[in-house]
Amino acid sequence: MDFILTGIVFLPLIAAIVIMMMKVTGDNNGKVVGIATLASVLTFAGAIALLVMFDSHHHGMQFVQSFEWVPMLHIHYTVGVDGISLWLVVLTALLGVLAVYFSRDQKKNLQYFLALILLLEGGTLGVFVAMDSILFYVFWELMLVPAYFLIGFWGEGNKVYATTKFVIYTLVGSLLMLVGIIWVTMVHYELTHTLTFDIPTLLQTQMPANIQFYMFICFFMAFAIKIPIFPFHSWLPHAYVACPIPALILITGAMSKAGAYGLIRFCLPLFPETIANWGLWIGSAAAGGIVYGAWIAVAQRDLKALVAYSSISHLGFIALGIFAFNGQGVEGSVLQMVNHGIIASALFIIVGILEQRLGTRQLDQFRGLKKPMPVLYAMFMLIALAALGLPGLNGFVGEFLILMGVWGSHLFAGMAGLFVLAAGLAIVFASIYMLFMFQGAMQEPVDEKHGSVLDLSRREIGLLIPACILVVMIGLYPKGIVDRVSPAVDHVLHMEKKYKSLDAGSGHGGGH
Amino acid sequence: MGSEFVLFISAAIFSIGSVGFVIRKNPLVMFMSVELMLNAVNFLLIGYSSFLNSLDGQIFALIIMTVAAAEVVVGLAIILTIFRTRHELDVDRINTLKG
Amino acid sequence: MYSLSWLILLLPLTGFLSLSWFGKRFPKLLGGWFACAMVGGAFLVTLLMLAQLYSESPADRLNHVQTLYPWIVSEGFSLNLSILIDPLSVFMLLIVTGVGFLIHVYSIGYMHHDKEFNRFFAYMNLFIFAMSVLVLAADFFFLIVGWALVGLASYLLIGFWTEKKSAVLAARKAFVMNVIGDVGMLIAAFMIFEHFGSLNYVDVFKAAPTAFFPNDDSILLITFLLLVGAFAKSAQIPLHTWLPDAMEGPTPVSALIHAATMVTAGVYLVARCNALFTMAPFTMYLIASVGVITAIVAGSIGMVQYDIKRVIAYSTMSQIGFMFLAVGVGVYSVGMFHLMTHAFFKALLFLGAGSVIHGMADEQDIRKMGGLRYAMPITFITFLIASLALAGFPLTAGFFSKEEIVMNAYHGQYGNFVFWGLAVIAVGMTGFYTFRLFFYTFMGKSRTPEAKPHESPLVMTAPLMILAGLSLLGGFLGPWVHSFLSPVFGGAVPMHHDDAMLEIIAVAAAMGGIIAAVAIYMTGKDQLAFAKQMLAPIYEALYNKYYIDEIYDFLIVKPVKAIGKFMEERAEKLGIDFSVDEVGRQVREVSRGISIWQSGKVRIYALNMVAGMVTILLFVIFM
Amino acid sequence: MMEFLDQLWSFNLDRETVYGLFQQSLVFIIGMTAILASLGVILCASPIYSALYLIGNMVCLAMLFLLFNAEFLAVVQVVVYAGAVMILFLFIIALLGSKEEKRELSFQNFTALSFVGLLFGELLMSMMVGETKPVLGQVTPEVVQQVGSAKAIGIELFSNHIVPFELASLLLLVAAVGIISLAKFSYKPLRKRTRT
Repeated sequence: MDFILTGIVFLPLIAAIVIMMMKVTGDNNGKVVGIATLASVLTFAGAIALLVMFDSHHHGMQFVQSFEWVPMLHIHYTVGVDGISLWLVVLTALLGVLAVYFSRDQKKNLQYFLALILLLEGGTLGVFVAMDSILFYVFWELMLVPAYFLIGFWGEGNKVYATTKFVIYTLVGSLLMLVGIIWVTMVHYELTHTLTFDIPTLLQTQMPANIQFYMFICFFMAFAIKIPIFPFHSWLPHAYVACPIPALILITGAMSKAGAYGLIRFCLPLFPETIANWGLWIGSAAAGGIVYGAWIAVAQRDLKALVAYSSISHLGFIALGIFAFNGQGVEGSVLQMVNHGIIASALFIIVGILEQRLGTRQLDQFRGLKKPMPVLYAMFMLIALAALGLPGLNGFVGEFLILMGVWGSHLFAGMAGLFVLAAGLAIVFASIYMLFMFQGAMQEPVDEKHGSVLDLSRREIGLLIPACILVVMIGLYPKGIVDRVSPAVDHVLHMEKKYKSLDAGSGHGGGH
Repeated sequence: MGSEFVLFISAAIFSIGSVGFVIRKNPLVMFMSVELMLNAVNFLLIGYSSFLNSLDGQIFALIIMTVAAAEVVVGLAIILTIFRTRHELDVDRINTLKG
Repeated sequence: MYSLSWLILLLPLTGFLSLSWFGKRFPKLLGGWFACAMVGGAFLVTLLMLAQLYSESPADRLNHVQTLYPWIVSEGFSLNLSILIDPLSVFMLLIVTGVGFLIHVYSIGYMHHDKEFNRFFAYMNLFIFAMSVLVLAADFFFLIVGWALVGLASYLLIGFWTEKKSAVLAARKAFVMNVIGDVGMLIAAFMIFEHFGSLNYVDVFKAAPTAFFPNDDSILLITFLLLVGAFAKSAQIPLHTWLPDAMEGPTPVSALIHAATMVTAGVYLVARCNALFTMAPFTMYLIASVGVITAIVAGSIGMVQYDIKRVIAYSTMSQIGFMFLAVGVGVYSVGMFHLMTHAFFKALLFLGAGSVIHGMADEQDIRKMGGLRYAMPITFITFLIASLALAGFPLTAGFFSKEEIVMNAYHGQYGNFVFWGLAVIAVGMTGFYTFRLFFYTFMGKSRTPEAKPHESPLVMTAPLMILAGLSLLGGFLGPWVHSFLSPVFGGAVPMHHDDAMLEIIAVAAAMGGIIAAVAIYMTGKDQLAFAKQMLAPIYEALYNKYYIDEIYDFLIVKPVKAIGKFMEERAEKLGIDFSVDEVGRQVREVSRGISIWQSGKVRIYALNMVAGMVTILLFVIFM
Repeated sequence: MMEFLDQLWSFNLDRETVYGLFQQSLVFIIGMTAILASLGVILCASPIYSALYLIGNMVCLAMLFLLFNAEFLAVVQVVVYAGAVMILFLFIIALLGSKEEKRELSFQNFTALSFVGLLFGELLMSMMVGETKPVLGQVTPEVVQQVGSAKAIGIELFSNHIVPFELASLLLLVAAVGIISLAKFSYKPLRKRTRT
């Protein structure tokens, strides 16, 4: 089953290319939608198969497939998953199905829209499975291209500004990352005189202390902008508000996780010393972002902007957990990535449905939709409760683990209480804005003009049901997820350094 | 009276050519200046080919002539096209590339 | 047998799930009776547990932990989904499911006309489930889960009438206030984990006496943070403002959640964590002080309100203040005893009020009632019994429990004269506002002659009668409660203090309150107007609940909104966003500056080329 | 120069010396003429004179080529350059009309002159590098005399330099295609387009 990862990644990409090549006349989009749906569903089936076959006791890479890509530079095409990326792959595949399913209502140029959605899905999956740093970089950039067009062509409002800002901002980071990748490879080359871009090998290299900080900055900037960590978030509200909802499902659910994934994959094992020195500051930024996003969300009236700012807050939780640099924090972050992927995408779907029905997203334009839309009421309530971190649902599990990690973190000693307090404040704010959103939209007497709005169709229920089920399931039994994550996280946090530099002091080994 | 003089003549013609290219506004004359520069180089190649008992210089000169011919032909065609569209030949006013 | 205890959780959960999924397909009354059956079943299972506990010796009754499945395993941290059966949890569950069952039955009559009958019962079952989780939790994590789930149920039920704006706002307020409490408890849980390496009650309480010195910083902080949760849930000052607003929900909800069970969870928490609180005497003083202050403040506000449910709500706050006073001075089982009697008579009072509201066609203002004793005899009698019990009339349930509290406020481990004096004043207030309410509602002549009050159906009055019986006789259960709970509290049984003087003063205070109410409200209007006039400024302050809502609005709500707006407009748009854009703009400006070189003039390009050649040649020649 | 004067002074004139003297003075005279002609190219206001001076310059260079034993290239220079290419120039000038150009000494021209002066100085400096170690080839003038200039070049071209030669032919082909495509399509006048 070596080819399964390759299949998962390339199925959407190939389908995207096929769709782009197809000649579609008029409104006859049936075949296009069919191919896109088929590709995304097959991808998801592959991801489920992956989940079933995954060996949860093994910390290393599984399903590895590798062959030479650029022999001259020793660049390989290598893919593999471990416990951290496994769930992100499954999540992305699921969101891909939802996004394709939801994009059918796109009126404008459906063919290319679907193709780009699939491209985005494939790129994101590629990032999660790539085990060669150059391949990782290629997929990383591949994610950006469809996102650029999706926001720029199909967006709304100030879309060109939003997409330009998004792309340039992200690109600045990712170019720095390219520098970092090459730098790490060169350091490894100097130590061992073998040129390799293989991530597991590179991670076992001890980076010289004097340059570690700069290398860390190279990687960190890319990931911090992608997540985004406060104060690098300024592209997010614009991009999210402008982005069409189906694309947003993937962008918020999967793409923003790529940054956090990169932090865990590269930064934690490569630069433990730098993180030990600077983790407190980054943690402060993340904690600040948690409060900041939540506080601004309280003042929002536009549903999309509200969810966007709440995302900043929730993504801050993820970053905080990662830089807690201990088992609970990182595992909680991985769990919270999955949770946020589910919850935020479901919230955006709800916002999209409301906008389709009512033609507006401003909270003061409508109210009392419970009466015409009882099914949406129930689902919205469940998702909103999960988003505000109600114990018993999934959001809380992640937040609990993260905050527990933060509380026990050695890096945050002294400040941990303050961070947790800030997070607590954000949880209170989350309940305020989520209830404000939910109650403002669904409760109170309904307006005359919205009295006969249609409730969810079967298709829309189908879109929200997976999220509802997962929200409850993960809340009830998080062990299923955490068990697969924790060996890998443990491995990442206690990475053995095989290749040590000279100034590290311990022995003059390392192949001379 | 050997290679120094060849160098001198070549350098002089080359410099004159480059002055012509920079200070003249008529694209035709600018082209002629380019031809001057090319010829200067050709002369240098041939002279040294003779001093060093090698035919390589001559071969290069021959190829440079080919290139020059092609360049002149294309260049003149472009000048002609520009003239057809703009009805003037002042290179200073052909500045669509201005940033 | 203990393994059956899962049924206590499972039955209400089944009720909730089936009613919320298939709610529309259930015939109306069937749904209600189904929900009742679920709660009744849970009650029966609880009785079974009680019997099981009785089959063991008192010392063996502790720490029966039932584990369902491992919930999470992380680095150095693992949690099981498990429940704890011991006398305290069974005692609390008996109240929750027993009173809950009666209120469920009552609701069938009360909610009969509501369109969303089944949804109501689904939420009610959810509440019972959540409360059972809270009570049965075997570790702090599931305590928090239950803690938040009851908050959710409370939120759903307060805002049950979603088309009523005030209800929606009240629900949100309640939820947010409770989340503040949750966060406090969350942090407390982290600290507990940090110090004990576990969240299990069994481990933590066993280790607590040796882990700290009394009044250690960390134990004070832990207990204080736990208290934040307890105060928020139990509506103690300063986190009390949600409770009066919560009366926007249906009356059975107020009876079940905001009188009998959920709001007393704070008391339960303190009793449950007695091993921790014992180590922190300072916190105990804080509990007792807050309790007694709340008792006074809430009682004084309750004296002047006109909404029948709000009066009872303030009375609830006041009574919970008494309970906190009891646990604060160190007599946990007395607090639990008052919790039980309070559950009986306060549920009865609310249900009676509900019956009145039902009979008066949803009228809640007591100024528009009066003379209902003829129209609603059963309600009248039961309401009278409840009022007597609440006021602490001798030999009713409330008399015994309250008398013990007042006595212990002086004689208890942390008791002193101030607590006792304030408690006595609060007792007096209790008598006054209870009978003021009673007189307004049932005595005199009807103030709205057009109203046609009628007695409620049997399905509503039957629970009233049962609760009335319990309110009358429940006080005699005191010794049983103390001995049953004593293993949980380290084997301590509260001593009986023979101090006739204090007892007489307390009873006299209660009687004084009642007599004052009689004097003002039964003898004509002049006294009322006179009293109002004399005490106008105080009256204003009381009527406006000491302006606490307004102060909070000014100090917290408005600044939060303003800062949010400020951050959005200044920090976000003009700060971060602008600076990022400015970087881009500056880059563009610089390139525009550089683009002078890109003049589009061929000759200048050529010149640049020449210059380049010159430079390179210079380099070649001179280097 | 000193050598020449020395020999003149000693009247030690044999046939080779006179021949060498003659050749050197020819190189000198023709080279100077070429420089003057090239000056004429850039200094004449009217392009038609420039073109004529350029022809002169090229013919001079062709004569110099002859003096350096490159008969074939000299012929090519005259036929292709001075002939075909310059005819092309003259055609274009005739087609576009020769407009006289104002001469001015603007800042730009001054800068250009100073830079080029510098460049010229630098080029002259390369003469002072002095004796380098030449890598002499086998193709002495005698060898060329034997086979003939054209044939020698042909052999060289088709043996050692076949790739550049083919590439040059490709270049000519591309140029031809380019010109055809330029000539084929008509263009709208640019003036009507508004600048954005």
